[in-house]
Amino acid sequence: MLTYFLRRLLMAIPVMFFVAVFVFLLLRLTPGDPAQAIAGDQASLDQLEAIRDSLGLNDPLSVQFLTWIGNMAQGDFGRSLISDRPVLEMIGQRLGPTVALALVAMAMTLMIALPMGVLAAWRHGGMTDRLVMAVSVIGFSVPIFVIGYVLIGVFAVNLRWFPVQGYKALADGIGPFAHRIFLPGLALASIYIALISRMTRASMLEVLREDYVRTARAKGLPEGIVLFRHALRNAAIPILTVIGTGFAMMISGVVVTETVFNIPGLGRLVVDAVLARDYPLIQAIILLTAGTYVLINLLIDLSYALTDPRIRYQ
Amino acid sequence: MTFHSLKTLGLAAMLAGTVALPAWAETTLTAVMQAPLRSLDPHLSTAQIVRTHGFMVFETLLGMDEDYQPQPQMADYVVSDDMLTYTLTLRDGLMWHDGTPVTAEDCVASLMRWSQRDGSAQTMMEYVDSIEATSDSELVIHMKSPFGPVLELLAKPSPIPAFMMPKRLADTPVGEQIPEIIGSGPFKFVADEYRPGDQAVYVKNEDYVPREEPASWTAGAKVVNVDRVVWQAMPDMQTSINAIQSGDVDLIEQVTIDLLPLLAMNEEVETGILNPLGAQVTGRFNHRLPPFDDPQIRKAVMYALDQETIMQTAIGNSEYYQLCPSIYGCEVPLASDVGAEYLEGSAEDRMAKAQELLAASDYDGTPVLMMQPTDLTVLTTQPIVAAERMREAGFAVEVASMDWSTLQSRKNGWQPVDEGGWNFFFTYWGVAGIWNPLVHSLINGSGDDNTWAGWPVNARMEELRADYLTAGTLDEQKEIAEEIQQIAWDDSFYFNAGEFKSVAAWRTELQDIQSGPITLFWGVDK
Amino acid sequence: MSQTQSAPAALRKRLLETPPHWTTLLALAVLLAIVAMALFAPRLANFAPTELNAMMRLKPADGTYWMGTDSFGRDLYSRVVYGARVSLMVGAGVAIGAIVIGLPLGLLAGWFRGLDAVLMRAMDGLMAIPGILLAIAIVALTKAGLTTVIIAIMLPEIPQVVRLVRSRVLATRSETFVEAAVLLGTRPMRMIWRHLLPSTIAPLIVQGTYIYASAILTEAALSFLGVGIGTETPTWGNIMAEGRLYFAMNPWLVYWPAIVLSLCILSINLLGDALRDRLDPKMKGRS
Amino acid sequence: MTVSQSGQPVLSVRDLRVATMGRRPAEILKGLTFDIAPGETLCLVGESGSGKSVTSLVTMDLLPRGELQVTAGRAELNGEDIITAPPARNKALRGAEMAMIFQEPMTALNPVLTIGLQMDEIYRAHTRMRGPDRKAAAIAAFESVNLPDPPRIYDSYPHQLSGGQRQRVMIAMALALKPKLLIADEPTTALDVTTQKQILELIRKLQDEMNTAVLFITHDMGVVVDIADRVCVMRHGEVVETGTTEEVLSAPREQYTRDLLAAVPALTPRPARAQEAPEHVLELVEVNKVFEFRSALSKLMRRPGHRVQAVSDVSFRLDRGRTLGIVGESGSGKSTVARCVLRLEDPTSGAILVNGHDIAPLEGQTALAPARRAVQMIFQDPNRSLNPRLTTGDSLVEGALNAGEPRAEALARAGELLEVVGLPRDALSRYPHQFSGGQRQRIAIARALMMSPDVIVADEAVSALDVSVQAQVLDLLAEVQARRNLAVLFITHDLRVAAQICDDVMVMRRGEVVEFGPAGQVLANPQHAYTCALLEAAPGRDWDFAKGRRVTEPA
Repeated sequence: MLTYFLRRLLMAIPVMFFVAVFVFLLLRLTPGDPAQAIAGDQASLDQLEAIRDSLGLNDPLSVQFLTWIGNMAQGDFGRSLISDRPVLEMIGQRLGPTVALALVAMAMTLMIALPMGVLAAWRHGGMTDRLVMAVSVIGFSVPIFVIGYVLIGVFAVNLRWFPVQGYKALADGIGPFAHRIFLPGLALASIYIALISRMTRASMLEVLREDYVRTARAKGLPEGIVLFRHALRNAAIPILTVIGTGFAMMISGVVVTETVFNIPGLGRLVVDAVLARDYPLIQAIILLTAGTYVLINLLIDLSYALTDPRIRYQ
Repeated sequence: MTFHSLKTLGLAAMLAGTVALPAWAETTLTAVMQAPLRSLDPHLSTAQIVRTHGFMVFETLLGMDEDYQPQPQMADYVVSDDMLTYTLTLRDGLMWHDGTPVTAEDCVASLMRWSQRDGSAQTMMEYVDSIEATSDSELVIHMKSPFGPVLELLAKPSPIPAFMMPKRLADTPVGEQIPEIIGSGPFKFVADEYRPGDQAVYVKNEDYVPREEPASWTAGAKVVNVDRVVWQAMPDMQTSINAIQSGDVDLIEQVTIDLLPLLAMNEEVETGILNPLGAQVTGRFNHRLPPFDDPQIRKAVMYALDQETIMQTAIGNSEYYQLCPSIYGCEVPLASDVGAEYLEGSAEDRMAKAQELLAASDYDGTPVLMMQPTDLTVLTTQPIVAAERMREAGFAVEVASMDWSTLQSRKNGWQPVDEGGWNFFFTYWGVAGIWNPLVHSLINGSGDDNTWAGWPVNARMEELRADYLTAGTLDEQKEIAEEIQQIAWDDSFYFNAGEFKSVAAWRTELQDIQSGPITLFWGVDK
Repeated sequence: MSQTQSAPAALRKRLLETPPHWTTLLALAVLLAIVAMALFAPRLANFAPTELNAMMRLKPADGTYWMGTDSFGRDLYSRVVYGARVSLMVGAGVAIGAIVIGLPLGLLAGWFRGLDAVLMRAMDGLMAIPGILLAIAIVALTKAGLTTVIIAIMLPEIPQVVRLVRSRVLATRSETFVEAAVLLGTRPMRMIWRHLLPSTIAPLIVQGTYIYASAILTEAALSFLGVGIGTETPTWGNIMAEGRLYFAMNPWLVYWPAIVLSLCILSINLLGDALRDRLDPKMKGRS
Repeated sequence: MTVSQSGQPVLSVRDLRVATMGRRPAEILKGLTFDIAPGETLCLVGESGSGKSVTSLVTMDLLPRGELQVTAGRAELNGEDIITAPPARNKALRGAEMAMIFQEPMTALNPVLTIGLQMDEIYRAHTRMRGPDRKAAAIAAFESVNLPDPPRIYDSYPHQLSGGQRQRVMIAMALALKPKLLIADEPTTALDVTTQKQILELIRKLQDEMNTAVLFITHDMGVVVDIADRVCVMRHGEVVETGTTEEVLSAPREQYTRDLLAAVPALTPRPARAQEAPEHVLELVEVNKVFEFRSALSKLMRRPGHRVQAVSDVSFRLDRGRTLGIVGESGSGKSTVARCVLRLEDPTSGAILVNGHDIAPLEGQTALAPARRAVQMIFQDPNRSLNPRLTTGDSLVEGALNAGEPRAEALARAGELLEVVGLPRDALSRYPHQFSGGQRQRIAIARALMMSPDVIVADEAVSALDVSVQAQVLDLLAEVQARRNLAVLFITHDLRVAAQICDDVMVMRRGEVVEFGPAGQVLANPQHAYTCALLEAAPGRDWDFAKGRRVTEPA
């Protein structure tokens, strides 16, 4: 298991290198000038040139790339061009809200989507099934910011059950945290709920036709045990896979959700960074999310072994 | 113990907590600023938010009062009769935030750094012989020849005010940002709580000694009545409005005017204009590229575009915009009506004139590339409205949408359109950035590569701009300024699309909010 | 190419086996209506989509302005009608582009095992970059035009297509009939063309509909974040993005395009589901 | 075995009708009637589509919801009608009063739960036994089905057990609560013959101990001989004939039953064909195949991987016009030998001579082209060996086109060959799904013949077919073999089939050749203990289907 883990980590190196080169080139070929973002629109060309010089933006691309990669190899992700702060520190400040948002959304998803999917598969073809499918298709079809606005309009502005915006860290108390993260979490979860309930349903439908489910029924077991113990565990792997690949989708959701609910997270940081051409910051965030994506999918692969004893990694 | 009694106990504890808190709670003013604060060096950036940040932490030697007059702030001044020697004496009790005293040497270093960054300061330095510290508290500026606006420049709030900082910071090379935010101003910057692009926190500088004179803009006493000021960035105006209504924030620096009705019914929120200067929207031609290298064609555009439509579409409520021909702003001392003929008559008449002019010109139907920023709300509408009018006049117009950052860098190049050049775009200027020919970037007629995008060439304009610097009296200045305005219109340097005011909103708990050329956080009480 | 005619014929047969469910028909009708709306936009619209009237800003719906006006005083209804064009084009461009690029890559990766490792690592890398970040960066790369937006949205979709095609190829190549073809002396290119490609068509059509739908959504999200197609060209995304500022005053500026957009995507998704049920034998009769 | 016909039957099915749901309902069971007495074994026999499995599902109240429904009739368990009983009641009956064993032991147990838990559930659901008691009962049940080391089995997952062990677990579960009725749906079909024999004996033994009534579903007449007290022959959802085993097998009343019995191949080998000047078309010399599982990293670090010797030192010669049968149980390496001959696998060492040329070292389709033409294959599953997206014609001409033959010419030849294999010429334009399994196998034979091969390798080519179809396909194969003087390499697990068609037989076990010689010698007079055991285990070996009576003297 450990060697498998290490081997997979090793395999991630070329992937991450590809990401690094790709992102670096993409950004440097982009028009736009970080110096302008620092100096503002009334700056003269001379002033801009001086800033570019001091930032090393006038060096040849190869030099810039090697410097960046070299520093990164030593754990130095560089400083933001715009704010002149260490990139890692800036990311650190914004990580908390994003992780909290993602985890809350994921928890909501699992709590809502799994029972939905199981129920739909169980009552396959019935009203419940149709309803679940309708909800999930709608979840796919409505943009996340519209969902966000509707949630705010109904639950925050009209009913005043939740605050309209903002974020409180868990350290400020579970109450305020939960109060503020609920709506954004739900908005972000919406598309995920759609995705996972569908996948759960499809996977369950497949599993429910398996011989061992028939065996379980032939044994006269209660339906709950048949569904959740016998079927769901076998249906888990495709669901886990979707959770992993859906992570990228969640990131785009995070960007929009953070904007709508004014949550100071990574999503907003990266949009700002792209618009300001803050190269080291963008590169670091993209590498970080890519790395997280690779890691999450690796963990999910490993978790297959937990749900299915037949899978052994060497 | 039963569950019920546990609950009661908890409730009691909670009540006790809420009662106990206000006794020693500090007052925090939370403000949503017009833009997020991303960089901190006030010498490096011309962005308004950085300027506002600068006035929190730093001070200028002179302040500017509401009559546009330089007044002593960190220093009192004496000007020699021959206008060649300016002696500035630092007032007592000035301390940097790191605890060291403010010295004249610090100020000389700061002035040197500032003068490398600021455009008009660079012009001034051509007249300056030396700047030296003659003692710990006295510095002297010797001029080679008389230069009118020295005091004005030291006091000006825009685009780069002459902020003072410790020498060790002021010695930071020109292109680099200062490593620490240490000033002598009424607020201290809390570096630990700074989240670039999201939040900036300032605490009251307990050691700050305000001046005696009453506060007026950046001059006079800066008395701080709140313990903390928190700037919060909100990318979405709707969110900001919801937040001020729920009391999450106390102040919104700039409310989208269309949304004011949402706040009108709320008695806890007041709205008003804090910055009386406002901002001017300008449409800039690229004088180096066809078709706008032809003054006749530029003039057709001047007639075609309509201040009213542009302002109405962008701002909506006529209470908050003004139409006037003045290129210096509608309400400043140099404001004038010269050149108004381009704005006179009905929009239809002017359109007819534009069509006529264009038909008579050599315009060959080449599409005009109009840059439009997608992510800067105040400037997204003008290109659309302008494009409609220009098309009506007979132009082919292509609106190229891009983010503001791309637009800013693209505007600096003058290569042909198909290689990434441009013909026309809109931007806006705080009136403090255009209120006289010295600071005004758009009227530079030298055509130098280094000048602000557009590169018009006009020799007479250059003569007038030089004359203005040495003009002695206000009348003389006014006369020159008017001629400049006439040329700017006649030669169609750029289109002045009118002036708008930013409307701020604040909760009624806030009292004594100061007005100023930037948003000021002293004087206000919560 | 008579030998490949069989594949479409079989496809047609599976599509038309049983009469479709009423929801499928409804979805098809909605989608056709939206396509018609795009095609006949000039006839259906009451105004030019760019025609502005500064005096008529933010008006509520009435007889002239069926859905009211936006902040430029433009007719929202006409813009929504014209918006169908761009949205449908973005969806089609992205879906077709992703398939045209991803299909050959997937076929090659699935059959030539040596190529597989390299290609799939690159695809993993591309997949690891969050699509929206990539899109934001690419839209900023050149001007925010239709082509840029299509490419920006398409790029992150390619790995999905490659993976899908590759997995189908891997599944098919373990089929006995592929071994039989090997025994009959069939060479790699012919094998891919005749035996592997046809098995990917059905899942690709289904995947294509989902890409189509998600591309429209992504375009809207990009516009929302301020990096989409400029406002001169109305898209449902940028109509909503502009309208969101006025959401509290007149939520219909957002709701109208949102409703049409959602209906459009809903029907594409429903059609995709219906196609999947018919084309994917494994999922047969599961909807 | 004496059977008590007195008293109430355990299961009584009366005029049972089942139909599909949907727009066009089709009747699957058309008025089925039968009884099973306590302690009795009733065999439902029939070919695919006869409705025998649906019958078992009705009885267990496990019909797939929304697809099949009972339209009429009754199925009474101890006098209680299952069809009208509330679901909760049936749930209580299932597992306790009636139990079921399924065909596939590989899939019938939940792969992600331990055997112990799956056993435990039965006690939990139907008894009030406490934890330790349940575990003790489970272990005792495992012991009673002769599972080795029951505590270990209890903690194991299904994939850690062999197929036979899993089926024993299934039996233990089914009989855990001593049900009155046991339904066994093809419980041994997926097992090797030696294991099948043990399982059948086990069912018989436990049935005797508990006096359970068994409804045994099978398609294999041999199994019927071994286990049934009474037989019920089914066809298209109807009962053709019912009676005691002796009655039905020795004196069938219906033609269908007679045909069914006649199709069962005899276990006695047919006489070898006379051979004139032998001409070797295929020769294997000490062929070895080792599968090695090694990750890229291990390869890089030159570490040895996991090795499996699938074939060791196999040598044989095959002459034109002859049939060589390779028989063996699963894992014996017989299919790997075939795949090496076809170069679908690369042999690790050894020589494969096709018409005298060694093809073992050749690489690539071009180099292999002559061998591809000379050696063709018929696969086991005709559903999978034909590309469902190509017409018969396209499938048939593929090899010819690859060899450069003009399409029109190839199509003409394909049409002729279709007639040779007994299909109409217009089948050319039809798709595989429009044919039955037997017809598809005919097409597969035609496809092989298109290449005008010298050798045909048939890998379990008739195993997936019903007996009657199986006989027809074997006849066809013999016919084309005779007509074209082909050499046939026939891979099978079925000794009856081998006996019917082979001239020579090679018995394999764990990759090694155990015994090799003329069929008459190997099958009639085996020398090796393993061959003896295989023959011993062949179901129904003491019944002569051709003569309709018990074999008095074992072969």
